[in-house]
Amino acid sequence: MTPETLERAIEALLFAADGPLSASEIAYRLPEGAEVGKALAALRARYSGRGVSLEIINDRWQFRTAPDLAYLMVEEREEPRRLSKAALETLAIIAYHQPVTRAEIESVRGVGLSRGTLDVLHEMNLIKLRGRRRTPGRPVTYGTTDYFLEQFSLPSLADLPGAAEMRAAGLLDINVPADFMVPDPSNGQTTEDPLLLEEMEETEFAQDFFEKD
Amino acid sequence: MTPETLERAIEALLFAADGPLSASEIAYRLPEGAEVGKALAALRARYSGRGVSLEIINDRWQFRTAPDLAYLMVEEREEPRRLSKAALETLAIIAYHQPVTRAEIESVRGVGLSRGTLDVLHEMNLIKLRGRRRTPGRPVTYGTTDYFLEQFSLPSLADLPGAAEMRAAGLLDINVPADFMVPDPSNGQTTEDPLLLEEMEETEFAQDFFEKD
Amino acid sequence: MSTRDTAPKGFENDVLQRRLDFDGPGPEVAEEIASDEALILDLDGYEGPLHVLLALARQQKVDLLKISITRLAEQYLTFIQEARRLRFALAADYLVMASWLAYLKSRLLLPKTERKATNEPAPEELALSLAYRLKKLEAMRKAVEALTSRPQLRRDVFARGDPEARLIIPSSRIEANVFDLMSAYVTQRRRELERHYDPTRRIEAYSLEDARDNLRAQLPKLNNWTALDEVAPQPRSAGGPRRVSYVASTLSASLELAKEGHLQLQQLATFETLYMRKRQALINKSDGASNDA
Repeated sequence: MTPETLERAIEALLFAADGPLSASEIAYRLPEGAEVGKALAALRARYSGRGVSLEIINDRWQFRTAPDLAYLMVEEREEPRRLSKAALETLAIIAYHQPVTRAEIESVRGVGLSRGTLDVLHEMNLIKLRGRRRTPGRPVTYGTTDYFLEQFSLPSLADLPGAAEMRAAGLLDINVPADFMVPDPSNGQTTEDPLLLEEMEETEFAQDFFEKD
Repeated sequence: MTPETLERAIEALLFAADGPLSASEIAYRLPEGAEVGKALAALRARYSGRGVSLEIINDRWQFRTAPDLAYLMVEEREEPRRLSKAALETLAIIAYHQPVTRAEIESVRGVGLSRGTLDVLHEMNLIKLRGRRRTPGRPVTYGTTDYFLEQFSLPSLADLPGAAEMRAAGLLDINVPADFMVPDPSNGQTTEDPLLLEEMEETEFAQDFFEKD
Repeated sequence: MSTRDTAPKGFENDVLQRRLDFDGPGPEVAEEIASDEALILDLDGYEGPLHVLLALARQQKVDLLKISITRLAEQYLTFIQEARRLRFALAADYLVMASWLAYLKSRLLLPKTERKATNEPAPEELALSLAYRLKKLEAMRKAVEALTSRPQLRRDVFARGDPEARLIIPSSRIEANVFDLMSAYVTQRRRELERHYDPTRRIEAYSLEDARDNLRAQLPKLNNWTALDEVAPQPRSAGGPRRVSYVASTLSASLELAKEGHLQLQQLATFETLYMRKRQALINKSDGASNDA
């Protein structure tokens, strides 16, 4: 397959698909040995600035309309169910701290979670049960779903806005970190690398028992 | 609206629409006076020869994948397969006790194995014949495949969770005797003979019938 | 949330606005009223004391970690007073926070030299921890803004409206994980263990007397810290007392013996293993182990 044919094929597959496709799912449909990664990158560049662009969502690829054209899409728009402030805050806490227990969520917000909040997030398929914490009482932990990443157009969990900075500033710990210091703004702590995705996953695994979903 | 913006807008509209759109339907969603016809023609030219082309069907416009790539769109769907309870339980015993004979599986399960169960696990490439036990009757033994490890994201058989992890997961309560042991399947047992190549192909089913006593 | 930043100055106004809102509750308001938090939410627009504190802290316009906690406490107490003056039923959370802040403030104002030595953490530590919580809550609010301003599917960006063929890759994936595998395994092994169980026989309990006698007999050998699990006898026959009974009775007996001064017990933390050994009164005490009875 020439690079041009490959690019065309991938373009067709992604255009026709009803959901994001991973590189391996694409490769599966194509002759063996096809350089899918390279072709995807080329395709992405080709669509940059067009009315439709190729995005990475949840480590998968998907054509989506350009965000600046949202105003045109009146007929396609589904009025998204509005989440209450409490629900949004809870969702953010879960997204940035996962896996996180209910008690930890409550401790961040300083108020009890009303019964409906987690239900609503569950119902909207934004959060899921992740596992159980290995601590007394073995509380269940929550995390976000794949759908959450799709809904908020996130390439992966590592791309949560501001997460790297928050982590560097110790703000993603549940309790005050032992070495927590009032940061000195003159020496920016931005020299720290964000956690790699696999690192995030490793720590989660150690912390959480087996994921069940 | 510049011609570029117009083209982008139409591209997005056609992409997101749930069916073909007529020129007037498109114009209706755009600022008045937009030269929709011209932009559609330009867009059509732009996509010519690509993996996706802009087609006119019954005076309506629609993006379709290029006809020569139709072969990529052939659809077969297969849900992630659910294992029956019996199959999962049998698989678990084979995983932990391998190499294990059919009679041994039945003795742990306390019920006879229906013929279908092992067939299903074979078919799904989760188990394989391992060898023959050096005991009277020389029964064949079963073990898990590499694919099994892949499915359960296990680096090796030694990574199957042992009794300590089961206890930590709350699966074992205090009434389970302290000497409850979970065999370590990564300890190669030498009490069996390898299967001959032709046996691996042939005996599978015959053996299944015989062993049931 | 920016509308509430001016509290408490605009508090009365806010309350008034809220009350007016009540007259014609939109569906959204009705939903809030239905929820458990309706009272708090509709009372003042804050969800809890921490949210109020955050709004107040922002007025100080410094890094939250450098905030003046005494000033913050002052403002919060004023806020609470004001709310009470307007006769709003305040949730207990708010009052608890108020009294805690009042206490913290008084300790912070006390010169270090005059503080009595207590087991409590230093007030500066508590203040830092409060500042950290505020900073964290603020970070999460920013995260909400950052998240909700991302292009959202079906609101700002749209995927293919008319997919041609459902491209779903044939999957040989199975719907089970290691946990399922473990549970399936244990279920069967347990069934196997219980297969010999005879429900017609009475389940015996391991008597306290027996446990005491047994422990006394073992006592001379218990020179080293030994786990309760090891001290409690194993069930001898299928029909006899169950393991759980052996453990429970041995635990009771060990408490009695400790009380009588024959045994020492220690447990490092809740749910940790319980260790016991013979009382070491005459042996040298510098062996490093704690001698808590």
